[in-house]
Amino acid sequence: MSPSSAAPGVLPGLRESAAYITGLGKPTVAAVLAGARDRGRVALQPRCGVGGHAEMKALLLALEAAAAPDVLTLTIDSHTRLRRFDRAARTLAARPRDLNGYPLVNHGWRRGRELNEAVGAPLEVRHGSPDPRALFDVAVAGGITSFEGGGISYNLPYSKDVSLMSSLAAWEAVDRSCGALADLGVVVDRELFGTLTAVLVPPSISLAVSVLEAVLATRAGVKCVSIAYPQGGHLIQDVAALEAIPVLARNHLPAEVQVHPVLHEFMGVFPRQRGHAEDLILYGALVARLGGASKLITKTYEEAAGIPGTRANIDGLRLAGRANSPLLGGLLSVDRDRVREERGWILAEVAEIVEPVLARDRDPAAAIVEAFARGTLDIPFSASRFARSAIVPKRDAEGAIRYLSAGALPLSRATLRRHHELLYGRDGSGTPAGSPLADLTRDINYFPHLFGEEPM
Amino acid sequence: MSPSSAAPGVLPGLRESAAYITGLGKPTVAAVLAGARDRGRVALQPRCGVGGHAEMKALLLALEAAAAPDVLTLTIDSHTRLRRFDRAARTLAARPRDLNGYPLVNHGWRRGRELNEAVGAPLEVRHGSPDPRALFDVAVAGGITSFEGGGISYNLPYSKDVSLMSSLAAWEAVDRSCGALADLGVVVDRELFGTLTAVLVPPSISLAVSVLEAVLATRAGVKCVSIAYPQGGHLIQDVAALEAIPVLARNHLPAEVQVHPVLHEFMGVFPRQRGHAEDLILYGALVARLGGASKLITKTYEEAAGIPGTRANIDGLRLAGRANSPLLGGLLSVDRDRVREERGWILAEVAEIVEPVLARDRDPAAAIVEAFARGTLDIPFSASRFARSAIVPKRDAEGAIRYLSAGALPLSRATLRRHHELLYGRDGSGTPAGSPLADLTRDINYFPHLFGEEPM
Amino acid sequence: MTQTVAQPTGLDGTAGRRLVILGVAASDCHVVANQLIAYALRGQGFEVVNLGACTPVEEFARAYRTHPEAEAVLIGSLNGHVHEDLRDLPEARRSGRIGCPVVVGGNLSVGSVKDPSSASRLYDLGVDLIVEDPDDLPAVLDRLRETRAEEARLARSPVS
Amino acid sequence: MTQTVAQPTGLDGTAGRRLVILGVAASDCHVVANQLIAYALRGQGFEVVNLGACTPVEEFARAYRTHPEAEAVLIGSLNGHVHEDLRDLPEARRSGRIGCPVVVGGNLSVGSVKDPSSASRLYDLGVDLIVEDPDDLPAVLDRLRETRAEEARLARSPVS
Ligand code: B12
Ligand code: B12
Repeated sequence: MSPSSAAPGVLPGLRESAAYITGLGKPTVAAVLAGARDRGRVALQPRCGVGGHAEMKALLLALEAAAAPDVLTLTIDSHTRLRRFDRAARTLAARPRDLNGYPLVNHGWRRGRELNEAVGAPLEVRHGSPDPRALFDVAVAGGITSFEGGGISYNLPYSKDVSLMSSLAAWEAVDRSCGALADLGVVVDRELFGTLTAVLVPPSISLAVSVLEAVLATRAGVKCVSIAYPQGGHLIQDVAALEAIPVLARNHLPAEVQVHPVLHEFMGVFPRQRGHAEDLILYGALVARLGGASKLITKTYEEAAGIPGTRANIDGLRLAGRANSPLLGGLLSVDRDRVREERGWILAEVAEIVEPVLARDRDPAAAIVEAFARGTLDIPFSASRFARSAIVPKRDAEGAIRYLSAGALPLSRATLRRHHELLYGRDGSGTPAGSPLADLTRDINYFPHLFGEEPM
Repeated sequence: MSPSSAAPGVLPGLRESAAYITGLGKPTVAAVLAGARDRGRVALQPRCGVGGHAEMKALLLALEAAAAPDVLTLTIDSHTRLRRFDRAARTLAARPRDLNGYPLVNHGWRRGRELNEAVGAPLEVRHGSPDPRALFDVAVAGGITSFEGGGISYNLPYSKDVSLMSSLAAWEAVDRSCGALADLGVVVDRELFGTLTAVLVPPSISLAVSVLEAVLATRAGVKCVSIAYPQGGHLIQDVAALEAIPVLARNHLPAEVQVHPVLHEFMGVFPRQRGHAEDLILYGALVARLGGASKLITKTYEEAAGIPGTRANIDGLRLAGRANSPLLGGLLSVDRDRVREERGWILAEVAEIVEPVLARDRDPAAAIVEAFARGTLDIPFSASRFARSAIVPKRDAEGAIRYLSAGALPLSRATLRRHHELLYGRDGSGTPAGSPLADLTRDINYFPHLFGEEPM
Repeated sequence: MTQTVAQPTGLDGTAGRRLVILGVAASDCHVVANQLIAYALRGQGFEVVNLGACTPVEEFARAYRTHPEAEAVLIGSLNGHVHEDLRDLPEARRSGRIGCPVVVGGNLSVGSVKDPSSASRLYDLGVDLIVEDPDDLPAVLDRLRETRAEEARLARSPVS
Repeated sequence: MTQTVAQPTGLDGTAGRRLVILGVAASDCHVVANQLIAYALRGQGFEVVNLGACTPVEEFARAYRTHPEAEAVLIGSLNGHVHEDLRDLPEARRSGRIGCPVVVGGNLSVGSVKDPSSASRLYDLGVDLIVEDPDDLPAVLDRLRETRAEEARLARSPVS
């Protein structure tokens, strides 16, 4: 991959951008997250991106006016994600509403600044680009202080044939720029997309990938890392996974780096009926609070249908905001013993997965590439040829996500035995009756099914 | 008080009304409540009432379409409540929007039926009439199967100089009609307004008044009683009060009568900011679930400002509806030991208050009149001259509502000592510092204050 | 409502007895503010004839007949019905049956979006002042008394 | 997606090998449905050349060149970009580089309120069929094959 030729306009240098950001007169995302953590609040952030510039500005203004999220988003369109800037340009010119996000590279950094200056909340760019260098440069020039993704998490779920080697190299460049910006006094938050393919992702896979990306990022100079975990739907498991994040940070990352647990409200197949979707939105938000997340990325009751309208987005934020209610202290709780046990297992699994890759004498990027090739690192439902997707996840009787097959992951016998027992019972009596495809489909449609919605 | 001369139109007889209701093809409120209780759901109901008939119909249709409450309401305007039918007629003719509710008597029973037939949910009339006979007759003729109030609870908070004797007599007539309707196969739900004056009402006052009204109602033939308790704001106290209701029903009411605990979302001074109000709305709804309420009457984020618009009412219902989420089982809980202890105290207080009145050889209505005259029954902030309002309520350090002074209530020494200790600490160290007026005002403004809202 | 420290309020050094008539409008039973206002004004040295909830204009007029020295009639209304409830006020003012200033406070229209014409409609009915915060009442009453004293002086002196 | 019991699907009693080309549109990485559909069709006896995520029209055309016996090209699109992603389809159809029916399924416009013109725009681009439920695919493929066989027969017989 070569640097973009399509990115229009001459970009200001890092130093100029850093000065611009410092002078912007609003907090960085990192500062907002630190503030939320200190006050015991969950910061809220919507996804939002539309094609047209005026429409994007109006959307941000409307969201801020009605729901005052702590962080605002520019969600980037799919063409831009894949560096198909000419396609983005064509749709933008012909039918901007046909874009599923804001083509920031095409709009250019001046418009990024305009958006930034229009609202009080700092902005994050959320995308899904295996090679985000052009996008990152425009984002930083636009004064944006948080950038989502990583060389694994924005490759394997988001593209088919970009090699891990090249995506890791591209992201290393981004992370080095973050380091340089930190030296200039601007800490860019780097949110790692532990959500991956979003569907039935076992917590230890999500966290292992994030740990590896965090190690790479902090070695490259990143000073603020948000580790995003996707709500799976099982209370104990989700709280345990969130709580594992600070422990993993202590074990693997330099002490001076800020690390924030982030929850993505359920990222798999959403129920279609509004009330059901709202139940799930509130549930996710409460899980974020119980798990000690610094930030929550919200969903909307239109999730199953398509990119949400402004109203639905506002309503989703407002509903999720209830998780910060001071009135719920006495009535929210979770079985802490079970959380502790589950967290212990999650941490053990993550260690089993990442430790071989992080072995002292190896280049971690090369080790990652090799591990994915051999399947000792893997993700389910990979879009990319560079992961095997030999993992088969399955929900246990309580709905927690387990490994039906762990592929070639280097999990211990004890770990594998536990997953087997949780799925089949100690005596194998819980063996599921349906066909593998039917079982998997039901697990994917877990929430619509739980709410008794008709299958699609 | 004489029967209304202003109630227009000739009313159908009870038998005709009963036949109409049976043929309406929708469940009665009593059936809806029984269904909710059986399914472990909290049924939801908004308050709603506007002056114009077309507007009222549109409001009901909009609420049903967007939020599908289990029960719908006709909230009656203040003139009608006080039998000032001519005033209601004049405002209705000149400026219907100046009415704070639906003047059902003026509109007449045929329009009541029209409203009833327009929506799928059964209707309740919510008002505040010391003498509701004319209103009740029109309501029943309109096919309405739930009627709120009682001879105490719709007198003392709602009028200044209607004697308790006459209001109890008027309500006895209503309750006897309910008995007659039950004989004709139509069970009318009678919701007792334990909310009273809504501001700092000690639970044992609310429940004692409801027990007395329930005893009178069931003796007169009522077969379904909803005992409404107003959320006070303290989790343990509110859950305990709701849980006390079935116990009180067992102790005081015939076994064949259906008794439903109902929670009124916080009825005192509401916070003004939307997010704060929404926190309180959700909190109330969760308390209803935890306390096992069959029904919840919802509030809106416009409560502090004025009668809510349709949108706010819908949003309030939707938010409260989350309390029925199947996803919250694992994370909602309340300290059951503390609830049990608090419930024990509440039950003891209620017994101390009601037992002298219900002593075997007395006419309960006469005993009630006499007790209020002597102050052995009493409510805070009475609008009526027929209660002394010598009770001074106060919130303890946790926010629970206690008796600073119990006036002439026949509470035991143990009860009074407990309240004193809860307010002042065992050693008196917790003595509040402010002036009585400042303290009281702060307690009244508890929620705006808790949320850090500027005093009005 | 926040508390201000109670101050004995005297005008021009004259301390004397100061009386107000207080009540809630005819169709309205909201008495919490009413009771707090009565308590506060008494604490500030006023004599308060509190007619409480559900007080028709006629009842205010009767109270004024008994207490013609009243500095003001203070009427609260929360339920949105203030205009209909004060429908008989113009007549009571015209006939002198309420001969002192009338002050109104509370929630002065139906609905969460307040009616901007509410105030002018009240002034048209003969209301002298609309006061939002009860804490302002002592100062308001001082001002009203001052104005009336001034008017009386002007009426007495033949200048101009 | 619910499962139907896998049935060996043969037309006119002829059992033979049945092949489809499957993939997700060019800008789109959603592969869960894609992988489930491939699995299900294979279970139902189809040979599936699954090109997976992010497949440009050109790549479908190349697959068709390798597999001219393909009964259909099945394209999924979830991200709303189907029209731009199939922009090169008319040319590929015209030139015969995709010579079999093209079936599209998924979420076919951007936004929660679906664009009613989406389907006609797709037909204009040379899409033959839009299918909602993947479970319908075997029946749809049977029908398409029947129609093509019929057309071939008609083309061969000189009866006009
Ligand atoms: C408690 C309450 C009740 C209690 C009252 C008990 C009692 N006897 O006092 C009960 C439950 C019985 C009740 C009944 C009704 N209520 Co109510 N009630 C409230 C509530 C929750 C609090 C009022 C209160 O006590 N506040 C505390 C006191 C200290 O403050 P305040 O009354 O708000 O007054 C402040 C100012 O207005 C001002 N002020 C008040 N009076 C005066 C007088 C003067 C002279 C001055 C200068 C200032 C002043 O000073 C106070 C302090 O800042 C309010 C909503 C809220 N605020 O959260 C609704 C509210 C006032 N009620 C309302 C209504 C409509 C009713 C009903 C008519 C029922 C209905 N249709 O919904 C009935 C009344 C029937 C009747 N005949 O009038 C509406 C008024 C709507 C509007 N104007 O658009 C409100 C706003 C609720 C709502 N959003 O619908 N209510
Ligand atoms: C999981 C998921 C992801 C995962 C995908 C992982 C992966 N590699 O597969 C991740 C998180 C990476 C992701 C990313 C994005 N996503 Co996404 N995602 C979803 C989600 C939650 C579930 C999709 C899914 O897997 N469903 C399960 C499978 C089995 O069903 P399905 O895909 O819905 O398909 C059904 C039908 O459409 C049909 N079908 C599908 N394909 C085909 C093909 C044929 C031939 C036929 C006949 C039928 C058919 O059959 C299926 C069963 O009924 C949906 C929302 C939802 N449904 O809840 C959003 C959703 C599809 N995503 C959406 C978007 C926009 C994106 C992004 C572009 C980000 C953005 N701008 O918001 C990026 C993709 C970037 C890119 N390059 O395209 C939107 C699409 C919006 C629209 N059309 O208006 C949705 C609806 C979410 C939303 N409301 O915004 N997503």
